[in-house]
Amino acid sequence: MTELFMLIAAKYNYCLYVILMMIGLYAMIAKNNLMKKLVGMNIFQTAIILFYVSIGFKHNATIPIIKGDHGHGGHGAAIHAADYMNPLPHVLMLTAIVVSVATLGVAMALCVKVYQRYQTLEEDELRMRLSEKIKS
Amino acid sequence: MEFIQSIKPVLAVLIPLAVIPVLVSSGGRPNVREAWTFIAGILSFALVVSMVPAVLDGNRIGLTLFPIAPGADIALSVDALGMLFALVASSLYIITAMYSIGYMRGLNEHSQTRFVAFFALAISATIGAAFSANLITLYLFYEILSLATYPLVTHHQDETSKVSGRRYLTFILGTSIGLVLPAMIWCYHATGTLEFSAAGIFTGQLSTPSATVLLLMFVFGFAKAGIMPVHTWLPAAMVAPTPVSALLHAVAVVKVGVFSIIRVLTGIFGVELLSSLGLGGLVAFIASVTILTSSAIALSQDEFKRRLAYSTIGQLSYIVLGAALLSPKGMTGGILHITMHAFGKITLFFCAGAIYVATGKKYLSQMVGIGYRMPVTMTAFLIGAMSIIGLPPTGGFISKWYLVLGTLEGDQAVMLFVLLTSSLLNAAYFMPIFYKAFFCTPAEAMFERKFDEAPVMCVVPLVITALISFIFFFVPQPFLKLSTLAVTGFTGG
Amino acid sequence: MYWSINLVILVFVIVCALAAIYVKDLLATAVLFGAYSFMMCLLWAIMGAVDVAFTEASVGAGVSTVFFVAAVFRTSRRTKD
Amino acid sequence: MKLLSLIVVCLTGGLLLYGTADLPDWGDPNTPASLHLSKYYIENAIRDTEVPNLVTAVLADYRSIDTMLETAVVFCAGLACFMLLRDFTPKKDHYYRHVPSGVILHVKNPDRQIIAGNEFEDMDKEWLPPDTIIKTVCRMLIPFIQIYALYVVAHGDFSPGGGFQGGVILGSSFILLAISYNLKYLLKRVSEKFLGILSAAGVLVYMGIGLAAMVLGGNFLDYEKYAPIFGEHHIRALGMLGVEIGVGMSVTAVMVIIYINIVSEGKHDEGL
Amino acid sequence: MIHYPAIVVIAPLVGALTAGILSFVEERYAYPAALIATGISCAAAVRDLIYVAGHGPIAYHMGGWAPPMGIEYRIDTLNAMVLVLITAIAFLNLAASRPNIKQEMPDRRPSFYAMYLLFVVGLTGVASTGDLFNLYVLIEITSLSSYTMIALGDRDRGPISALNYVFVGVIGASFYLLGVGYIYIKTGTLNMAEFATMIPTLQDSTTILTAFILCLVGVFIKMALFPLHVWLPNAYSYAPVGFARIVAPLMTKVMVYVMVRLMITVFGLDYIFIKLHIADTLVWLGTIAILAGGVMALAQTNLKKMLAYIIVCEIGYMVGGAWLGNNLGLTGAVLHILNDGLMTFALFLAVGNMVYKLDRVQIKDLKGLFAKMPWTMTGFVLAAFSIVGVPPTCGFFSKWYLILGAFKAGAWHFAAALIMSSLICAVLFFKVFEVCFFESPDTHVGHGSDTHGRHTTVAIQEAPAISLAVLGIAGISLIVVGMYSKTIVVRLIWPLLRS
Repeated sequence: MTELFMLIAAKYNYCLYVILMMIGLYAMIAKNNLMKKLVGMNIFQTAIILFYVSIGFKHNATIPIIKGDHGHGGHGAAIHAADYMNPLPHVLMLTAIVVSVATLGVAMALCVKVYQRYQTLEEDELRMRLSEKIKS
Repeated sequence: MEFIQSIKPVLAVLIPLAVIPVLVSSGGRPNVREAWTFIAGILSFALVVSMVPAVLDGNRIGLTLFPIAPGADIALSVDALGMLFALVASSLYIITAMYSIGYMRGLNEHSQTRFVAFFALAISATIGAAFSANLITLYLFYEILSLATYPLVTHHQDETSKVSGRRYLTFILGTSIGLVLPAMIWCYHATGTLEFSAAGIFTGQLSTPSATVLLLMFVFGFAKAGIMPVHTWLPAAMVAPTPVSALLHAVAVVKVGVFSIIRVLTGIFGVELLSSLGLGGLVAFIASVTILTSSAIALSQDEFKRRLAYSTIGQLSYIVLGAALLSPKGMTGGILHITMHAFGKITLFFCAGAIYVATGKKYLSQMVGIGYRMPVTMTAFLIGAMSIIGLPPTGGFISKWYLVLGTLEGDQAVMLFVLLTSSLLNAAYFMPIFYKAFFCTPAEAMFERKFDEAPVMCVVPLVITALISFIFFFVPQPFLKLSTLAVTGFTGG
Repeated sequence: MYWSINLVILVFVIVCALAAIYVKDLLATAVLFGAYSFMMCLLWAIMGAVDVAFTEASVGAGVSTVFFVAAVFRTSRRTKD
Repeated sequence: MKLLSLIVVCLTGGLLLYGTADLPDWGDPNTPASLHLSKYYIENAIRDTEVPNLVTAVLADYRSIDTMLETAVVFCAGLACFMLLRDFTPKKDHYYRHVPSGVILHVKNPDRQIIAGNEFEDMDKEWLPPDTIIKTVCRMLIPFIQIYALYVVAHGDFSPGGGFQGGVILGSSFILLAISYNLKYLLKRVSEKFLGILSAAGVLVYMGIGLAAMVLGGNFLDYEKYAPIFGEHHIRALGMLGVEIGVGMSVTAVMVIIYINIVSEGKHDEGL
Repeated sequence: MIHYPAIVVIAPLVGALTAGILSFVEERYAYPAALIATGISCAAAVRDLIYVAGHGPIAYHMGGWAPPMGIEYRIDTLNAMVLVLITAIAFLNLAASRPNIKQEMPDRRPSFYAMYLLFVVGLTGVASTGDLFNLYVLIEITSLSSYTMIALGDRDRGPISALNYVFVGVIGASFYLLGVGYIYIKTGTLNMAEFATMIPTLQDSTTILTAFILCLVGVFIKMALFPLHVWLPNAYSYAPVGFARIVAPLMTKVMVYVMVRLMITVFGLDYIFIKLHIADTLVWLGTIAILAGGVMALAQTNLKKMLAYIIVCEIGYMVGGAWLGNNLGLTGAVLHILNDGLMTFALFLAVGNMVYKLDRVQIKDLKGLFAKMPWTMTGFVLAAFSIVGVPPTCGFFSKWYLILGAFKAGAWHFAAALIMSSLICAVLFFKVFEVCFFESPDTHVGHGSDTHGRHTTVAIQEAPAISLAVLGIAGISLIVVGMYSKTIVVRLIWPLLRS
């Protein structure tokens, strides 16, 4: 039991991201309203970003911008990797955020278009309209 | 015995294929179109004939076209058996082309261009199948033939032909994909090759039960051979115009079926393996059941072409039976029967078509007394029927003679009995037609006693084929030579 | 040293996420979503991912929320769940 | 459906937790993730590229193709919103407001239009006068926001920020203008055509820098090859700046395009 | 310095941006720009293929940074082949679909070309990148452009299908991204080749297992493997013709390529088949996909929907084949990527021609089509035979390798499913042919006992010549590729599997 607790304590960040991701995924699959699904989609994506950012975190390290005295090709003190956060996950997540906002924009445009045509954003009502259309 | 690299077999296959675009583009001018058909037929036939001497010397002619997988190429190779079949098919193509001009124009059929184009495709595939060097090539041409025949069978595009077309496809395509393809891949998986060879491709990898299953998959898989119970497509396919029934369902398509079975028996399994496993008897048994049953059914058919179809089913099984006897004489007889039956049966179909063109009658019960109106046709009919029954002086007698010798050679009295019974049945379903055509009281006769034959283009071909059937009795060469050569090749003797 | 703030904000994030999903008014959802994004941005800033936090602040909490509001303006605020 | 989704979600969560068991502890500086690539970046990026912001260095140089494609994604989103929503069908009814008096005219015949000059203003049905306080505050704020945005774009090499962030901020300053006045007011100043061309041109700038490097004999996006033209000093930083400007252009334009199309359903009327 | 790997991806992107700008400036030039861009891309891909077949893989370092620091585009025979397929189809389709695009999209056509090219950028990039995260970005470009295009199709159903596709697609891509995260946390690298060298030491890690499963599930969602296929039929059948013709043949196939790449290059066959015991399960999944796809296709009354379900069925071929665990099966799967791409392309070309003339492609609307559109139908028949697996079309040969692989692995159920699906496809297509062949469009004149020759001749109403020409090229390539399959297998596929 204590082992499990230790495990969770050491990795609680990872565990919480899993919870957040489950919330997002659940909203995406189970929610009836398209806009809610979009919110779920975004939560899902930010959860993944949180996971990546957590990978990049190091205790006792600072932000990944090299301090002034090293700049300009200076060969002052050596740079230690342990002093700076891992920049690579940050880079990846910058890309991921932009991709997610692009997806959000397209999805929203689609929602607006669906609403224009069917005057609703509820999935069950949409399904009903569609089957009516097929019958008529 | 040497292998000659040559492009001739490829050309023989390609010429009918290459002429198709020309046929389609000259669709508006029927005479030009028919001329091209003849040119293709004659060229192809000439190419085949030009290879005869070399084959008779015991050589093989061939070419590898495309490698597909190691040990399985698309390759052509001409041996005696293939040569015999190709000769029959390509020569009869010319005659049928002539006949179909008479028939199609006589009936003013629609879509004639499509008809001749697919006909050419079918004949190309048939020659390809005859020249195949291995199972995969054979399968390729077999499938092309199946599909090329479909628009011919359903030429009339009405409800009946739709139903028949469905049945045709279900049986032909269903068995070839469902049975032959897995069987073929099984062979390839077990041996790594699909090349036909006299010794067979299996060298002890096959237990008796699996060999039996494999053999049955092939025998029933090649449904074009019309082994019962996968024969029902053939009577159904009789809705096609008569030239199709004549060339394809008496010669090309069905013979490709039996040809494939012979190839598998002799080239894939090998005579030796089959006799050591005792599987020849099994095939022979299946064939003889088909022979007797189909002959009996033929007796009860009133539609002329359906009766011929059931007769064909029986006769095809003769060939299979001959091959399955595994004795040299029997196999010779079987292979020779490919030729003899082809010429005999095509005559009969021509007759049926000619009668239909001239009088519009399809049913035998409506043909009483027709002999006086169409004496030439009915005389040809007599010769054809005699050949099928196996009576001298026609070619059919020779092949049946060898078959009978084969049963004696193999000490298979039961098969001898089957052969004789079935010959009697053959006579029983053909002779009454002829009898009623000529020997009926004037009161019974349904036609005026006035000479009124079908168009010349219909009559000439059937006279020719009847004459050839007749001549074969006296000059069975080179077909007899080819069959004996083929059998020597198979038995390694 | 960070972990206590970190944990508190994480809890906030989850609360905002759940609220955004369960509230029955889409405009409120949009606003809660903005809050969620902003919390997330804080979290990342704490973890030293300044660039990511900056982007999330401008994209997630800023523009995305505006898009949401715009879309809600053009469709409806009503939702069944 | 709810039950099914709950099962799916729990399965996924279970799988992820199962995978988590083997993960290194959170914040441990000695994980493989921190020792391999990132160690190289932290220790060598400043030497290789002379850019202190590691994120920018990796983003715009080591993994520059990623960023280019991501800008393409943004462009794609803008184009998508334009294609999906843009509606060119002319309005049937027209409303005009006489500016001096505030009288509103409703013209039902689409053939009879008033040329909206100084006196008359073309407007929508649900028009509300913009709030003066909001207008004034925004008018004062927007220049600062824009200056700040440009700073963020330009200073991405040294401090947090860069093309994306700057572009988004610049874009939101335009959006703010559209919200505080109305959409037409924005479109009069920044035309749709301009935005469309800007969104593509941004990526094209990025790609042009890459292609020119190719022409100069290097690989795609190899800024080092500009050294003969611009000198050795800070050549990679310069390349990154150029690239960031491209990104900024594209992102700005796309943010505005998405907003104007969503908020007006592609009709480009007065919007929110 | 060989720049072709970069040019393959960049040329369409330049084209897309140019078309994007031209759509606001001078609409007329957007189409030529797009055509030239895909043409250049195609030429570069062919050049790649020739080079790779002769000299071995090319590694192109983007930005001049050697991997793993920078991003590498790595071209070996497998992706060179896939790239040629993608770019050739993109180019040909652009040529063939111009009339359809004109008909379906009177306005915003230039934007359509830009979006189309972005889609091509995504596909070519996915097929050439050697970096796990770069792959994600490229998958997103592909998805984003296809969401848009699908929404532009059918006015009623398009946006809804696209929205469903968005949700499913985002889940798929996010799963993949998560998988990459797990890989990164364990290894610290994102380069495929470098990761492959690390995997032997990480075989027992549950994280790597999770990463593998996540990546695989993500890819399965994107490729529409059977239980995850629900988005595909609607999306593909409601897309505009000009786009359906490229998305149907390529999207799923490229995802299969990603799966194969993950298997042979990233995780390695040793890890997958020796360490993990999931191969059997996946072969079963493939089997089920084949049968389910076939059966559902039987139930369709719309030709496009039917073809969409056939795609689901074909995905089963490739997944099952790849997971058989022997070289033959994998060869079959890779060969089928190529062949299925071509067959589906030809089928959708033909269907597009039908749509151009008929507008609706309910199967019952196709009466008398053989008489009306003989050339289109010839192409359709040829492609259909290839799907059924009739020699000498290429479909037969990949099926041949797949069944051989199934025999070798003892996966009888998979072999049986393959043969069953051939039969089902035969039934499916002949059902269509019967309608086209037997029922004439106008007054049907029956063939009574004596009424030969009364069939009315129907005036030929064919699709535009350019569409037919492309259909002809596609049809011929079906046979040519079939004939040269041994060369393809020996020269392009086996070197890959041996190494």
